[in-house]
Amino acid sequence: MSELQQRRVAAGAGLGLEIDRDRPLAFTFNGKAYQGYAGDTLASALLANGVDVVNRSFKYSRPRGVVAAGAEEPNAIVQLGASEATQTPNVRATQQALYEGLTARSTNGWPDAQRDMMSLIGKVGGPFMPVGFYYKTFKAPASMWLTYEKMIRKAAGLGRAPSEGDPDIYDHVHRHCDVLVIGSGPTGLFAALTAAKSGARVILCDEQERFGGSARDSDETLDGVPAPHWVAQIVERLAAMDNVTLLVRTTANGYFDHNFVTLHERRTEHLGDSAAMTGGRRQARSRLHRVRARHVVLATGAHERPLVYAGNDVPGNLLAGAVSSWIRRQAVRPGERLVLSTTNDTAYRAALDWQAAGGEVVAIADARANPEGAMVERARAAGMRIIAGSAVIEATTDRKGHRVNGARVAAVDIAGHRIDGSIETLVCDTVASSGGYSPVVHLAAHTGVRPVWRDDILGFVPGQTVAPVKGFHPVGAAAGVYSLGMAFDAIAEHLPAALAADGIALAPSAPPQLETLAQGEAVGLYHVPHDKPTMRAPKQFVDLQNDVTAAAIELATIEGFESIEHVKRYTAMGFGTDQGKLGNINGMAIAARCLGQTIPETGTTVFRPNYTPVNFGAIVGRHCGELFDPERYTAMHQWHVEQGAAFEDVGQWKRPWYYPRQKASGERETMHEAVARECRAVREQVGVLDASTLGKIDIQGPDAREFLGRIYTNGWEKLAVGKARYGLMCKDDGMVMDDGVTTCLADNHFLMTTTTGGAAAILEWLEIWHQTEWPELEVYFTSVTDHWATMTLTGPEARNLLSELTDIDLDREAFKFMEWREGTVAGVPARIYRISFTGELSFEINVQANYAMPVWEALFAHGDQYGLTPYGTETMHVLRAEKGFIIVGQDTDGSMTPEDLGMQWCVGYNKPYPWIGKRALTRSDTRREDRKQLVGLKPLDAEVVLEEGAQIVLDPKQAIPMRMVGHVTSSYYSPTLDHGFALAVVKGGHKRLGERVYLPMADGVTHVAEVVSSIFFDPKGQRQNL
Amino acid sequence: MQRYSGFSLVKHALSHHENWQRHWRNPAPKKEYDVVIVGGGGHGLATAYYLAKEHGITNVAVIEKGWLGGGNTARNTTIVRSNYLWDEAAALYEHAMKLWEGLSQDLNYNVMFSQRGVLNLGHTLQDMRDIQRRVNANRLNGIDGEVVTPERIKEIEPALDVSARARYPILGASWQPRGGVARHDAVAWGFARGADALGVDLLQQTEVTGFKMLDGKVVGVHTNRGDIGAKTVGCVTAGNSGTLAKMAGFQLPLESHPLQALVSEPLKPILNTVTMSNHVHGYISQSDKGDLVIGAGIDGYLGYGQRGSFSIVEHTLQAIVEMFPVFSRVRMNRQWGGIVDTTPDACPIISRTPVRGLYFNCGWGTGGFKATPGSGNVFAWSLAHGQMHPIAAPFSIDRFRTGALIDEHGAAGVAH
Amino acid sequence: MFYIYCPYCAEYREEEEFHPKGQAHIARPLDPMATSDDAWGDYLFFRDNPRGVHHELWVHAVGCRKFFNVTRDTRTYAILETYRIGEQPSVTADSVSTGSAASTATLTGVQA
Amino acid sequence: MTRVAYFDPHPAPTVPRQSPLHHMAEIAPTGDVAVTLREHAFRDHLNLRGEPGVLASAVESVTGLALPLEPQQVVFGDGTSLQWLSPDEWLLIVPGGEGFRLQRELRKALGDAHFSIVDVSGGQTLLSLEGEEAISVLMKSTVYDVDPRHFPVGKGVTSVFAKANAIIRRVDDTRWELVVRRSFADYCLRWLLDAGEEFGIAFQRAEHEVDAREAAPAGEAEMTT
Ligand SMILES: Cc1cc2nc3c(=O)[nH]c(=O)nc-3n(C[C@H](O)[C@H](O)[C@H](O)COP(=O)(O)OP(=O)(O)OC[C@H]3O[C@@H](n4cnc5c(N)ncnc54)[C@H](O)[C@@H]3O)c2cc1C
Ligand SMILES: NC(=O)c1ccc[n+]([C@@H]2O[C@H](COP(=O)([O-])OP(=O)(O)OC[C@H]3O[C@@H](n4cnc5c(N)ncnc54)[C@H](O)[C@@H]3O)[C@@H](O)[C@H]2O)c1
Ligand SMILES: Cc1cc2nc3c(=O)[nH]c(=O)nc-3n(C[C@H](O)[C@H](O)[C@H](O)COP(=O)(O)O)c2cc1C
Ligand SMILES: [Zn+2]
Repeated sequence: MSELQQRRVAAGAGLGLEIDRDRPLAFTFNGKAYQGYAGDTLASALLANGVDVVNRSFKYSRPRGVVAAGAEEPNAIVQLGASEATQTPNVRATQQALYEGLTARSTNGWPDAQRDMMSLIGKVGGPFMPVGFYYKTFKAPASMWLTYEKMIRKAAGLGRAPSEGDPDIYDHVHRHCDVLVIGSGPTGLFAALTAAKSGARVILCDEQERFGGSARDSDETLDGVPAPHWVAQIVERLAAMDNVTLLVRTTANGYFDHNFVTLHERRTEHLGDSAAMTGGRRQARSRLHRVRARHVVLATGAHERPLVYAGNDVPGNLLAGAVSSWIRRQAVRPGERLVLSTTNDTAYRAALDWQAAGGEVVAIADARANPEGAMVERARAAGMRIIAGSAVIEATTDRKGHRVNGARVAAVDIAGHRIDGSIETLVCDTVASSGGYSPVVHLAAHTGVRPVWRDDILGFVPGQTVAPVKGFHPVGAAAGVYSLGMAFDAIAEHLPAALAADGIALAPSAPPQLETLAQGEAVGLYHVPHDKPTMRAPKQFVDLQNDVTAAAIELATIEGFESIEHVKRYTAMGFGTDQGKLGNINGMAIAARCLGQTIPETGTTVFRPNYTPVNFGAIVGRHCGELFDPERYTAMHQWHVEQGAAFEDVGQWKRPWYYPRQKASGERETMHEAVARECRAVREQVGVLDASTLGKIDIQGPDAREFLGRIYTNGWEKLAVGKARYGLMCKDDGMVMDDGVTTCLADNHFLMTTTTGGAAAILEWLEIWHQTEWPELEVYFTSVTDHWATMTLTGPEARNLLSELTDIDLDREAFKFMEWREGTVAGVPARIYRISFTGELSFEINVQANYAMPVWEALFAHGDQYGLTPYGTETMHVLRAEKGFIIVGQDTDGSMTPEDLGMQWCVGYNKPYPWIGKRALTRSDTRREDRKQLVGLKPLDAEVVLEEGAQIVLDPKQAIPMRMVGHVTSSYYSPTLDHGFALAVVKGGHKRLGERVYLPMADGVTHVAEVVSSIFFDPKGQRQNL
Repeated sequence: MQRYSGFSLVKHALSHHENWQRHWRNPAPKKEYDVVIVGGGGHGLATAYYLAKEHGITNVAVIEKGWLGGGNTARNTTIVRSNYLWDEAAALYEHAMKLWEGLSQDLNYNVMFSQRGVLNLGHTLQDMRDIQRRVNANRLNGIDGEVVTPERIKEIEPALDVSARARYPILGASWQPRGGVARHDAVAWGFARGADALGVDLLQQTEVTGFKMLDGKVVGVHTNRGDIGAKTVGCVTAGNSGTLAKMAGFQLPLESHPLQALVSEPLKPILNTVTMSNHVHGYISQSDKGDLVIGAGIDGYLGYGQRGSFSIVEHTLQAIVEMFPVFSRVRMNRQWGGIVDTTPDACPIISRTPVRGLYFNCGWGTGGFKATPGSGNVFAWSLAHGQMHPIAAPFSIDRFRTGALIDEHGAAGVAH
Repeated sequence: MFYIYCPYCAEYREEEEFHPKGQAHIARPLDPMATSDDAWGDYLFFRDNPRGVHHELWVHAVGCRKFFNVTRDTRTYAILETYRIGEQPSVTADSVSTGSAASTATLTGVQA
Repeated sequence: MTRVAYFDPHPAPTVPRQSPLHHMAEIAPTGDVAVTLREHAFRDHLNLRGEPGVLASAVESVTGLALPLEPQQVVFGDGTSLQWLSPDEWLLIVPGGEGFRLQRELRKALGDAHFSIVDVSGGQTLLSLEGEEAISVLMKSTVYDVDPRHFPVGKGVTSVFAKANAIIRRVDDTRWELVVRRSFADYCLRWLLDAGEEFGIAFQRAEHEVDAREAAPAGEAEMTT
């Protein structure tokens, strides 16, 4: 098949430094089989095979081919993947290494990019689709927009998402280093070596397949050896140092505050569709390195700027530097006859390489009146025709627009933005252009630093860093230093001093020796004039990916979009997956000219992360699937699982929700059935709840009691040792934030319980008040949530069951309600609290969590005769609601005061210290009589269980919008009362007892309920005192 | 004003689009205006538009320190919905929703208001209680919406993983069909063009640096382009409101925080609707261009840098991939940040201030884009009448002193 | 992504270990009941929210669990110093604008 | 006056117990294993709080370990360790069964001073991570800088561990310890096994731990003042 690689230069010419002709690789593109070599990128392999049309453009559906050789590529965006699960949208063919079996497709074009039907629309409709046309049309009738929109959406987009889950994994590594060097061109390598010699921790990364940057294919000699050899030597030295981490195929994508940089390392994308297993172990397809660096050396080089001329998007229009790269790296000469259009010396290399690779150089159009310099001389010596003071003003094409077939060259008057004199048409199949270089300042800009224009280099360089960006060092082309010798000197001189100031002592490094070529001065040309005015000329593309033309930019300015940010947003320039790496500066220059401003006056748009797009999975890393979020387990968790419990997520905890049993019929109980059974068991016999998730805070110190008095709304002065008390906590705005029982273990020792969800926040709440407001109070807080396993044994038989297992005297007089005792249960030392959230006789057994299971199992071993039944959170909710006990966060929502909840009994109005929340209770709004207050609701129809969240009205007949007076917060069916019942908040509810309220529901039914006390069961609280 | 239509496009195509008019003028500031609006975001521009259109007050300037619509208006995830919990908020956002529904026609500018529906997912029992509470309240307030099951969610948004595999499986959602997205820039430009056509001066690159006062009343503003007189001043400066209030000598109950968003590369249509999850914390829709537009969280610290922490982006994408595992191979293109002005109760401030003649409209925090036409409409009414519009009245600064907050934190879910 | 010097752990730690807790140095009125509604509202809700130098409270939540103060520029996010509870800042908006102090800060947390 | 209530939570050795990771299957060290993870459950963990001036001498006399006063310092003794957690907080880990006696002695030595000692043995567990790739596994798990240049032997920190927290400390050149909370232990272990997969990771459960209680007779459960 290799005869198909018609554009591969034969071996022997010394070209193709990076390919291995002995390792052919088969791949398919748009279903057709091709071959390339190891060392190819997908782009170079496509070019080698003469594939001109790789894609269709976004708006006009024009044929497009590869233009660049790196991250800046706007056109050759492909859909990768041999299977559905490995479909990867929008891969830049220029950054995708070729591998055996690679399968790629164009992202646009129907039926394919070669024969695209949409292009008709582009051709016919193009004139009616100026920039911003959709704002001006599709408005009428309003109802039609969704239909128009569907059409627009179908035509838009690039690749597609897979419809199956990703078979690959991604991971993260957290790194810290003294010096992070981004970019491994000659300057990056030298900087890394300089820093590494000090022993400092150095990371060197480069986004490309190999280290070396421009030195990979440079014909310079460094330290006496050809540049590629020099690269190999330096890399070898660095690799031997254990203080250096080398990361190839690794892109620095985001530069965040205080020198935090994200690097994305592609570990297997050059090897296959999906990461293979190694020795039966999964490997991450890519890895995110989260780097905290003390110093960052930005050695990211510069991107070549294409020239903007008519027809500059047709396949065969290439970047000059890319042409050189393909010829030298992969021995691919992407055409036969070349016309080069340039503004500078460096681009001449493309013509020289073209000729060396056996191609014909038709002419070099140089925009400078008097090109001179070593490269120019070489071209002259090689017999090339140089047309000074001119440029390619238009690339002409074959009828289908699939390939350049000529170049119209004219003398250009740059200042006057017009052509001078006659136009010559040259026959060629390739136009390479270079309009100069743009330093890769993107990362510097991420930190908020604005790039600064430099007239001498005709480009933006990183601006002066502001305070948080310390230790930031742009070097080489990224800093606008295009002479390599000067770049080396600058590094040798400044880097050691900068690091030394931070305690990293460096021995001076001699800059590499090299021979410098005399360079002629470049000129600034961004938009090549045409013989027709911009608006009438054939399209001159600025942003190839988003089909933004020079005319679009001009029109935007005509329409009053004067800020460059407006121009960007109106035209979509720089919005693409390439973020305008090629086009932005040209676009800004065009806008500047249209507005009669300079480029620095016009300024740049903002560069933002990512430098190049990163797949979501790579950013997510292993925080997905079962590792998405921790599941917190209690010590009895496995038991619950074995019992077939259904679980409820409460915060990160998994709590048993209910325990469905197998019925006689063989079916599993429904939740309703299980809960009814569990409720009856508790009310009639005994149940047990795993309550271990409740927050528990150990409080010690002589001022513990005083502290509690300030934090809780109620009083703690008189709570005796051995006794427990319920407490409410408010924020200082008077709204209830948490509740729980706190026990006086000893004079200086309390155990606070909090809600499950509130545990961490409450501990922090205690600490913040202690540390910032009352540091003089002698008290310490320690979380013991996980230390204690808690089992709530509750129901009339609780005492009888427990007495079989404990040495504690459970007699009702010896161990009263709201007291605690210490002893053993099933031989395990335990603390037992006689507190009740069900209203039944209850014992809360606490043991060290490692011993929880023997106790839990002992309860069941003895529990049968008492009907011991495990119950979950749902039953717990029903039982507590029957008693009118609130759940903070369910019956409250951050807008309820203790008084709203009818809990004045829990407010110490006369406590001496103005406790947290007290002041707010006297504000005018908290004193309103018609505040929403907690009440009970009894549906008139006993069968009805009101919907939680149902809204309450007083007049069911009123028209919408109705006046709502409250809502249902908790609602259940009570098997004990044989009745539905609810807790609700109702405006002025405490004074409405006995009134009827209405709940109009979505299904059209209006429920009627009576406002009642929130305590439905055992109002005197006798059962818990049994 | 030049009318836009399909016909005008054809006509201009014949003259190679060389004759389109400006969207708005670039006038020199006058000495004095009846009303000066500080802040040329969506809300400020809408205020000016409605002042001119509905109240005939056309001697108005909008003073913008940067470019029109360049603040949070340029940075938001464009979610529009009106299913807020509390009556006061619901009235305000529903007022806006009604205006959205005719906005493209009213402005003769296609703001691409796409009523593709909004899902707010519930992952816990408490989420579902909150959703039911909100949807019931919405219904009785005349706002569309229903509670939907996971099966129905799957029909609405097939790419979403509603299976029990998830760490926090989806238990249900609220669904507001009239919700959706709009093209944020077009909203600013449409209002700007409309206001300009009615005579409003839009002064860009003009920064208000202080207020001119006389006897406790505002009489104008200082700017970097000189002083400009004004009988009434309305400040609509979002994240910078605190700074402006300080210039006027008072504090606001506001904190300005970084809020981030991000977009993927453009994809072929894959999402039908807007999906938001408060619990796993992420929200997502797909723009007409094809990129997935994803809202990230808010940073807890103050920040005027228009950027935030990377860990927020990580958490957001974790949530997105948890909800949509098929997006693992989709790539993130760009992230950015805005400065959101948050209030203690997650509701805006539309209010008089201690300075007579000086009004503030701010505190929209993470969710004010959806209110743009409604906010401008009631604020214009208030400036025109010298008293607060009934819908705006509950949103006065005073509520932070009386304690009468309208707490949308509690049950409204993510505020976008 | 801040790199924050904890004045108690005496080293720089990653932002993920910390939680911001709002403006620093807001003392609770000593006699709340004698505080007017307006003043109480101010204490609860009204903050400086400066564009520039800000003193804020942070907690080393995943670390030593201590609260401490950070002086930070809210425009650039530069941390100018960190200092313990009970201490006063040496860098303030005034000292920064007059160009004094910052370099003479002797507190433990001055960022190197 | 009873100032503080505390007791010996350990029953007789005959009572079975379960470590937080009892349900996780062991992974035998087969193939080229570069990391070995072990659970060292059932040790006694005491959380000490107080001013250094209050605690230092008492702690040293009772435990034989000098109270580490430098931030991030851990001292290791024979089966014991004492780690700085905060300027007024330390973690003392001792063989299972010794915690109660030590607490009693410490309380006696500290007398009326203001301090706090809390038994947290049931609430957390100790894991060790050993082998040449132990650092690599940690680098995948914590934002803290675990490079030997920054994390010498004898250092210990509390930091972020995946989406949980952990105490991380370095015992010797290749051995690290993690203290994780009981309810997060399952998650942390799953995370570690996942992070270690590429290197080869083995996991040994707590059963292999020697029980100090078997050596010494069990103290009675005793209520103390
Ligand atoms: C990332 C992100 C996502 C969001 N997502 C949503 C969403 O999905 N749905 C939703 O409803 N809302 C969302 N919001 C919130 C929404 O963007 C804002 O509430 C809304 O855009 C505010 O509009 P505005 O006109 O008040 O403010 P802005 O658009 O910020 O305008 C304020 C203007 O005031 C100018 N200004 C400031 N100071 C001065 C001065 N001194 N002189 C002159 N001019 C000044 C600014 O330059 C700015 O242009 C989001 C916000 C962000 C940041
Ligand atoms: N004469 C001129 O006009 C001119 C213009 C430009 C460059 N040059 C020459 O080019 C050379 C520049 O050397 P250099 O070392 O500064 O740059 P370089 O171009 O050689 O190397 C830059 C490297 O950084 C990598 N990179 C860029 N962004 C990255 C990111 N975000 N993450 C990871 N890697 C990234 C690139 O892939 C490349 O490998 C010099 O020889 C210079 O003379 C000359
Ligand atoms: C809804 C929406 C969609 C966006 N889509 C894209 C996009 O597809 N490509 C892109 O580069 N930026 C996109 N952006 C981001 C903008 O480029 C820009 O980052 C944002 O408006 C903030 O401005 P700034 O980055 O200039 O500060 C989008 C922004 C919004 C609000
Ligand atoms: Zn600390």
